[in-house]
Amino acid sequence: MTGRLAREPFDENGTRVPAPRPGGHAGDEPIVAVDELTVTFPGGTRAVDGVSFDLAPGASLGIVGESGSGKSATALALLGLHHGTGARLTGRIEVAGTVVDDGDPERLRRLRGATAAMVFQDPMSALDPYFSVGSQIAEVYRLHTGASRREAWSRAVEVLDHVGIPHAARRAAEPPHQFSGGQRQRALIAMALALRPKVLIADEPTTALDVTVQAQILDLLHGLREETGMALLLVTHDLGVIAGTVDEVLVMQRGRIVERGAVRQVLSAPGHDYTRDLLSAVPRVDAPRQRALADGAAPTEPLVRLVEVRQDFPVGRGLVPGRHRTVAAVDGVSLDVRRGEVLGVVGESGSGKTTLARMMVRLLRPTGGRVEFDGTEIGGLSDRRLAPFRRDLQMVFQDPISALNPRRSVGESIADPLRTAGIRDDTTIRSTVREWLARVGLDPDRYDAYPHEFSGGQRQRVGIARALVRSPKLVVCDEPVSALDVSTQAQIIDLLAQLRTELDLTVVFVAHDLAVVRQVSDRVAVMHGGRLVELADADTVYTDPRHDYTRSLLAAVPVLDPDLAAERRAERLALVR
Amino acid sequence: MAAYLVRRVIGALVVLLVLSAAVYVIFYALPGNPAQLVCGPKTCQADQLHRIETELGLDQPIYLQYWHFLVGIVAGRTFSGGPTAIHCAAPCLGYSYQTGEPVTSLLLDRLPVSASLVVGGFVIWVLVGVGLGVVSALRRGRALDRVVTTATLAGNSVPVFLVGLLLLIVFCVYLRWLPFPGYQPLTANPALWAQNLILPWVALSVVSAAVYTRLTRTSMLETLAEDHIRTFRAYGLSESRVIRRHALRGALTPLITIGTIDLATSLTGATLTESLFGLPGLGQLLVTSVRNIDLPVVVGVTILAGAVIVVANMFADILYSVADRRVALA
Amino acid sequence: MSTDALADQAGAPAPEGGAGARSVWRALRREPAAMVGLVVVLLLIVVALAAPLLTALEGQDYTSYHDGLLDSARGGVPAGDLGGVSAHHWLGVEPKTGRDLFARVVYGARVSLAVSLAATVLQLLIGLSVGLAAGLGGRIADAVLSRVTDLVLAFPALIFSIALLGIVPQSFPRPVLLVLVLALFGWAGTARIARGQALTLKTRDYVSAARLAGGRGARLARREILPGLAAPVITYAALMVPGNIVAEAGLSFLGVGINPPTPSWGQMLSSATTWFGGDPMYVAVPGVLLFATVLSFTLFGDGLRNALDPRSTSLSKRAE
Amino acid sequence: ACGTTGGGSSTTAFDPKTCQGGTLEVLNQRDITHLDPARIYTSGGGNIPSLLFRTLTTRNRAAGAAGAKVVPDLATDLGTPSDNAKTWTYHLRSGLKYADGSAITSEDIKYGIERSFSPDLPGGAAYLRDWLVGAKNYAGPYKGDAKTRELAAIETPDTKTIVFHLNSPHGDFPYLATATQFAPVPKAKDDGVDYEKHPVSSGPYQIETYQKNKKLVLTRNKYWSRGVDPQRLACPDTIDITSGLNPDVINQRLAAGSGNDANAVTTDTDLGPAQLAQLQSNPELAKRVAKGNFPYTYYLTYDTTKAPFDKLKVREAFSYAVNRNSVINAIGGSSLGYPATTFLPAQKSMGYQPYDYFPAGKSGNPAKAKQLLAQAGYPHGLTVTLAHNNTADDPSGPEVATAVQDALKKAGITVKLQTIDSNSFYDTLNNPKTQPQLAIAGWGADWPSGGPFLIPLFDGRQIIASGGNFNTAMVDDPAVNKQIDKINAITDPAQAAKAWGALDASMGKQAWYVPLYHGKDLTLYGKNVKNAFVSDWTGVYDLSQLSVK
Ligand SMILES: Nc1ncnc2c1ncn2[C@@H]1O[C@H](COP(=O)(O)OP(=O)(O)OP(=O)(O)O)[C@@H](O)[C@H]1O
Ligand SMILES: Nc1ncnc2c1ncn2[C@@H]1O[C@H](COP(=O)(O)OP(=O)(O)OP(=O)(O)O)[C@@H](O)[C@H]1O
Ligand SMILES: [Mg+2]
Ligand SMILES: [Mg+2]
Repeated sequence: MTGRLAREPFDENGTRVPAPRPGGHAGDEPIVAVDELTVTFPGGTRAVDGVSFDLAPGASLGIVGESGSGKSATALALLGLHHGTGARLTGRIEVAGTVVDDGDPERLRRLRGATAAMVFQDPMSALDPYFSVGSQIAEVYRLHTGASRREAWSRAVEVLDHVGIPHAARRAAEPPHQFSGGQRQRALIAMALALRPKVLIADEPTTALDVTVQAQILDLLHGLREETGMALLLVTHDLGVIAGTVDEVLVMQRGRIVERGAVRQVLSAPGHDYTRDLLSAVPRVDAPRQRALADGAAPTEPLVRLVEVRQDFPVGRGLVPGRHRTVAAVDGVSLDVRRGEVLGVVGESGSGKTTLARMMVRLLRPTGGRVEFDGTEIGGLSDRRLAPFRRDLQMVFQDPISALNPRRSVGESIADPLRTAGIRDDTTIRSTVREWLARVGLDPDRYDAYPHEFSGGQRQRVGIARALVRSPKLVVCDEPVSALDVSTQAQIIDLLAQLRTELDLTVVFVAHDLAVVRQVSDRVAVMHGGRLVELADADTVYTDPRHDYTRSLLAAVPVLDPDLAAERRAERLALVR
Repeated sequence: MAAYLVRRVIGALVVLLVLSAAVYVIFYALPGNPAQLVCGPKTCQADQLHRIETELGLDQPIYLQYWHFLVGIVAGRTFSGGPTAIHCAAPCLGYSYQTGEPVTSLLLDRLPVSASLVVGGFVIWVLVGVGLGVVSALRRGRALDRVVTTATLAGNSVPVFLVGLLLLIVFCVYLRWLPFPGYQPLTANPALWAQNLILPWVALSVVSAAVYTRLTRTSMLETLAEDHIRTFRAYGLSESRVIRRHALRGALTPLITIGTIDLATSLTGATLTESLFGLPGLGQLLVTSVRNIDLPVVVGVTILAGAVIVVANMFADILYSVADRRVALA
Repeated sequence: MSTDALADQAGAPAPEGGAGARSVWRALRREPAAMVGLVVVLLLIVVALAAPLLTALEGQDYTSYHDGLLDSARGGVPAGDLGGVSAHHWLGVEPKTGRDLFARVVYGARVSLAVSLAATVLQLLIGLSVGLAAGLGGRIADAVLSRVTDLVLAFPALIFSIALLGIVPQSFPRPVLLVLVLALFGWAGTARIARGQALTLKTRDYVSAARLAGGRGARLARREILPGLAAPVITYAALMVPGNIVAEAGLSFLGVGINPPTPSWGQMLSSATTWFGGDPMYVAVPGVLLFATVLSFTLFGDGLRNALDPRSTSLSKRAE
Repeated sequence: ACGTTGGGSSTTAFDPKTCQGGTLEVLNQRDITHLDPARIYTSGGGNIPSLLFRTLTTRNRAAGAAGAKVVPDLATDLGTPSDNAKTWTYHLRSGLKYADGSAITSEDIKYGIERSFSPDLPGGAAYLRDWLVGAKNYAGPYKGDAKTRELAAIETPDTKTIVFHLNSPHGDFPYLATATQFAPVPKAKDDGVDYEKHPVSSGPYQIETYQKNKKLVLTRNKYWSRGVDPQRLACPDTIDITSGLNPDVINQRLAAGSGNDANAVTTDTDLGPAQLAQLQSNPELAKRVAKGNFPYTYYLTYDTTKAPFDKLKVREAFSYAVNRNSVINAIGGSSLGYPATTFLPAQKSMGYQPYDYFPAGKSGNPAKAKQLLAQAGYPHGLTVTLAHNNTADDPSGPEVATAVQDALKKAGITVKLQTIDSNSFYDTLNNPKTQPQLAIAGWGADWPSGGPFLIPLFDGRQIIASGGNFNTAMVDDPAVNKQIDKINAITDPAQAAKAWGALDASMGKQAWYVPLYHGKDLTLYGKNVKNAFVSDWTGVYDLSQLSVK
């Protein structure tokens, strides 16, 4: 069975119609009312420029748009979270009857969490590293419900279980760094859901989730809306997610709303050029990959060879002797990465993709097996012995924010590989870096800006530029485009393709977006539970999946047709019941 | 963990070995002759001096003295220089040149005093220091911040001796709220113990709190800039709760290291406070024994101090990795 | 106007670090407290440098005894109010000797500032190097360096200093000896802080990223870790300065340090402690200066910390 | 203890008949070094030891110069000299008992002296070894055979008589007999080094409890009475001695006098300069200061056999150049010392004869000094190194050293300072091999007589090349040596004193030392304390005479 991307004609209704609001009451006062909001950052960047919209109780609104168009800035403004950052806001925001301004911190505090909850775009760094995930959820829950410690803890375990964290009871006691990217993202969603808020503001809540888990999460949100009448503001770049989840959609570009309407209408009959561009750039999972990127040359000798590699992480408190447990994040994986190919890696959230990627570039020392690079075993090399290989092994990190030093300008971060390569001339370095900033679609003049001044997608592109600037032989990209809108995504993919031809680059491309993976990869590896369950030609994997898990993945690919999406959801729910 | 502990214990033993050897070497280079000091202040006969030297083992080469010392620790040793042979059982640190008391009992005698002083003071200075640090971070740049900063730094600039003397004059002479302190064992009467130690505690705290206030304030500001703080603000945690639960934890990690160092070093280093308040603690013991070139006592105190520091730092490392589970014990 | 400056610079290639330093300086200038701190520190340094000039202006020196100005029957306390303040002795005179207090603090600033600053710098250098090497190096490096740190902490500095007094020839330059001894015993705190922070910071992704970028050893430490621990270290260092000023006095009293009659604040202050009732001026003069030094270093340190933090509003404001 | 009547009683005059009762608190810095009389080195039995141990003779409990007299204690008189003061015979009073009720015999005194020769019990002064016949190699009663265990120089013809045989005349023997080595020790109770854990008291008090460096509590010895001891009053029932206190705190407590501190005194803490500054503003406090003159001289010393100090002119120049005023100010002003131009302090018992051969006035005479230096061949001045110790406020400490430095500078003498650690200062100074070029030192006598004051510093036969040498000037003048022997034989203290004074006055012309000042002592005592007089022997009030009632 193949995934089907909805391209059937949409509802051809060109005018704005009130979107159906499940569980909502059309006549109600809006629960979120934004009027002429502008957000200006210190330095003069006007990130949001006169945005107005309403959200009725129980309704759902999607915000899509270009990376850096002000989506997150808008979302943050709804809970007054720009306070203290030096950003200047004008306009008026009212959420659940509360005017959001700096006036009364106590009023704001009551609004936050209980009435309106937020899922942040950067899940990796949004959790307190010092506390267990469960206790953080429990703390928030206790604060708003006055529940006992025990109740709060079991609530935390319950919601973690809801968002699909396996062994939730045990994992609740683990600190965030033992969670994979997708697991952390789900933990944050769990935190929001634990409170049953009236409004949920979710900023790219599924960027790190594989399609099956993503579907599960979206179903959960849907169920909650039906059950509690929660209103949903969903910021995402994934049009498939939009199609399946929201009724109404706003399209943003450069801080302004360029289009708004019922999701059906916007997706089928986009009114604005930008929207049209977006839609046309959506990669399709059912289309054979573009030869432009994958040249399909005859199999070459391997550049990287993994032999039975494994990674066992110690878990648990570890202080009590004998109570030492380990968990196998990667459990004996053997595979070759051929010189010049693009190897796609997909798999369940928490299946060990990031861990595998880190071992390939030897950021992690495998606890078992061998990693060979270009014929040399590098798995056990010391830092010093590894030095000569460093320039050839690069990685794009899954979490773009924590991978950038907050105290160094992005230009300097990108320049780092050049400097360690021995380039001393600052003029050369500056111009090279500026050129790379432009290549990933960033403003070269932002060389001296710091990471926190960038949007999620922009940071991701900084990471990509840094990985590529020194022309490595191998670049392992861990979810490199997860935070990018489809057009920027396309730009990055083109860039990779171009470099491949230019530099004989070998790419390992970890992603959860099956369509993107299909578009870029020569071969695709599927991971599940720390093991490699399938590895084959990209087309073969997509058209003739061998493993059950691969099949369920393909079945869960979101579609761009809201009706079809609803249909599928119903099917899934029927299966569960 | 077990392997870690074994490694640390071995490391600790090496430290103590080097430490005691270093003291022996330095002792060799010290001006003055301990036998002369034992012998008496004015005329001391050459033969008397010689006898004392033999008795104290000072006639032997320094490496032999050190060797006997080590053997004494492991297996005990017998002193036969004096009129009667004395056996000193296994962890034997020898006898004071000056008073002839066993070093171990001297240490055991002084340790409770120093521990009472330092641990109590530590609790106060950390609580006050961290508390004021939090306040000044919260009110950063405002008047209260400036007042706290100025006040703690003023405390830091005044010699502990002066602080103590002023406290004594104010509380014991003018207000007469407290008697002039002297050490009372905790086991005998806890209330009296605390009453006698309150002024020394306060004196130590006034002088030491500044570091904690300043470090707490700084680390707090650093931690408050981290992303996860925003999460909890967004979930309606009050600013004070965000600070107490989420910022403080991160902010306190650098304090763990400084705190253990202060705690461990002031055990033998709070000399002035001990002297001023008449507390016969280890600090005073160290100073007098250094002054008297009383090698066994100096080595004893040094080894005790070393052991405390090694243990405290190990404790700090473990605490650190408990507080921040990303940090592995190595 | 600063907008223009920035615009100019944004396009032009700026040397590495240079841009950072310049923007830090710009940010620093926006911190009034930091500027006050800096000005006071500079003023103190100028006073120290200009000591001969200032005392010439007053017409006194720091060694001459003035018996006539003391009340010998009352323990040698300065005769007259405020510790003998007069047109000839601007801050009065020292009890027991009658030496001019102004001349002594002004000259004392030389020893105190030079020694404590040099010692602080050295302590920071050693402490940071050892701490970072321990935190970032392998298990063996960490074990060895951490134990060395323990050793230094437990080392009986007093007995060592007394031994030094006997060993080091009198001709050895005393300030150098002082700085060396202070540095030798004073770096452990910094090392422990640095190590602890390094252990935390090295688990961050951006450090991994820097490793991938080829960063290793000192370079990695300097670029990725050091900025992250700048804040606690700056704060701590600001307090090390007065600590060293006081410690200098201790060593000097032992005879390892500056020989009398050369004055230093620490020595003055510790001789003065018992005089707080009899001659408050004697305590107040060095005390206030020491306090001013701590306060200004702290204010400057706070400002610097702020300026180094790209998230702080003062730095973001730079382009306004 | 005083209750409501306490306030009243403190204003009543002191009456020895009704002074008994109460607890005297003693606040001290240091603990007594030893509780074994063999190991105590003190002048005249010290303050605390003489509460526990009686000796053959003792100091006269009287104020001022009268207190510098020696009087009988266990003995009936000051001893009968014979054989040109080479044999001294004493008889014990009757009815003398230890605190355990047993009788004190002359054998016990002999035994007490013998055991002080044991190398296991060092600490006492060396006079006995030097003076007693055949004592040079005696090693005490613990080792050797029956013959060598005893010291033949001491005879006890009966239980009440004791005879000492000296190898040269010593008119000062009655003074020596005040030392604690002359306290009786019952042989049966002696267990060597452990004796100090349970010394048997012969004085008015006995040890109730003792914690080293913390507390010593003394209570009455019920076998002691004023009838057998004419000297000690022993008014308080209990004497509670706390040690390990800080000097500033001791003075604060005595001054404040709250609670038990009203009954407090100290025996080792003088008022410091800083406290003196405050004294005048508080007349009540000023009344509670005991003033004493413990005979002590501080001086500048150099080796007169080495250049440039082998030249009399140079020595004279130094004597002219010093500024005694600034030196005295440096130690805390005129309340704590007075200028010294003679070596002997201004006390009759010492035989003081005033002289000032090199009048430097109050603040030195640099012009005259320069002139003398020029004559000595140093027209451009000279450079010397002055050693001092590293204890603040010490007479040999940095403050005095810089005062001297400043004064000599005016005379064209450049003084370089050298710090020596305090615990080895005298070791270094008193060893000719390490003796610094110039140093500030102090000397006090073991008893108030000219002999012990002058002999160690001026007797050429006392120069000890291996260390422990106090004749740092290296004076070896046959005339002086001869005169010393002559005076030693004088058994009349008054006559001897006169002779010592004359000797001092004659030696002064040589400027072998440069006397700087003599010390004075000021000690506070508590509000309720009475009879706090000070004698010239100890310089501090006597615990055995104080009353808190
Ligand atoms: N603190 C800041 N200082 C200066 N500029 C900022 C700051 N934060 C964000 N910006 C800029 O504001 C714009 C909007 O950012 P925002 O995070 O809202 O984008 P976004 O729409 O969420 O993008 P993405 O999809 O990439 O997350 C971006 O151009 C970004 O560079
Ligand atoms: N440091 C760690 N300590 C303990 N367990 C860890 C650690 N890092 C990862 N894990 C666990 O290992 C498993 C694999 O993690 P990994 O990050 O490789 O997953 P992933 O495939 O990248 O997932 P995602 O798509 O969600 O990012 C997860 O179950 C995770 O909880
Ligand atoms: Mg965003
Ligand atoms: Mg991952």
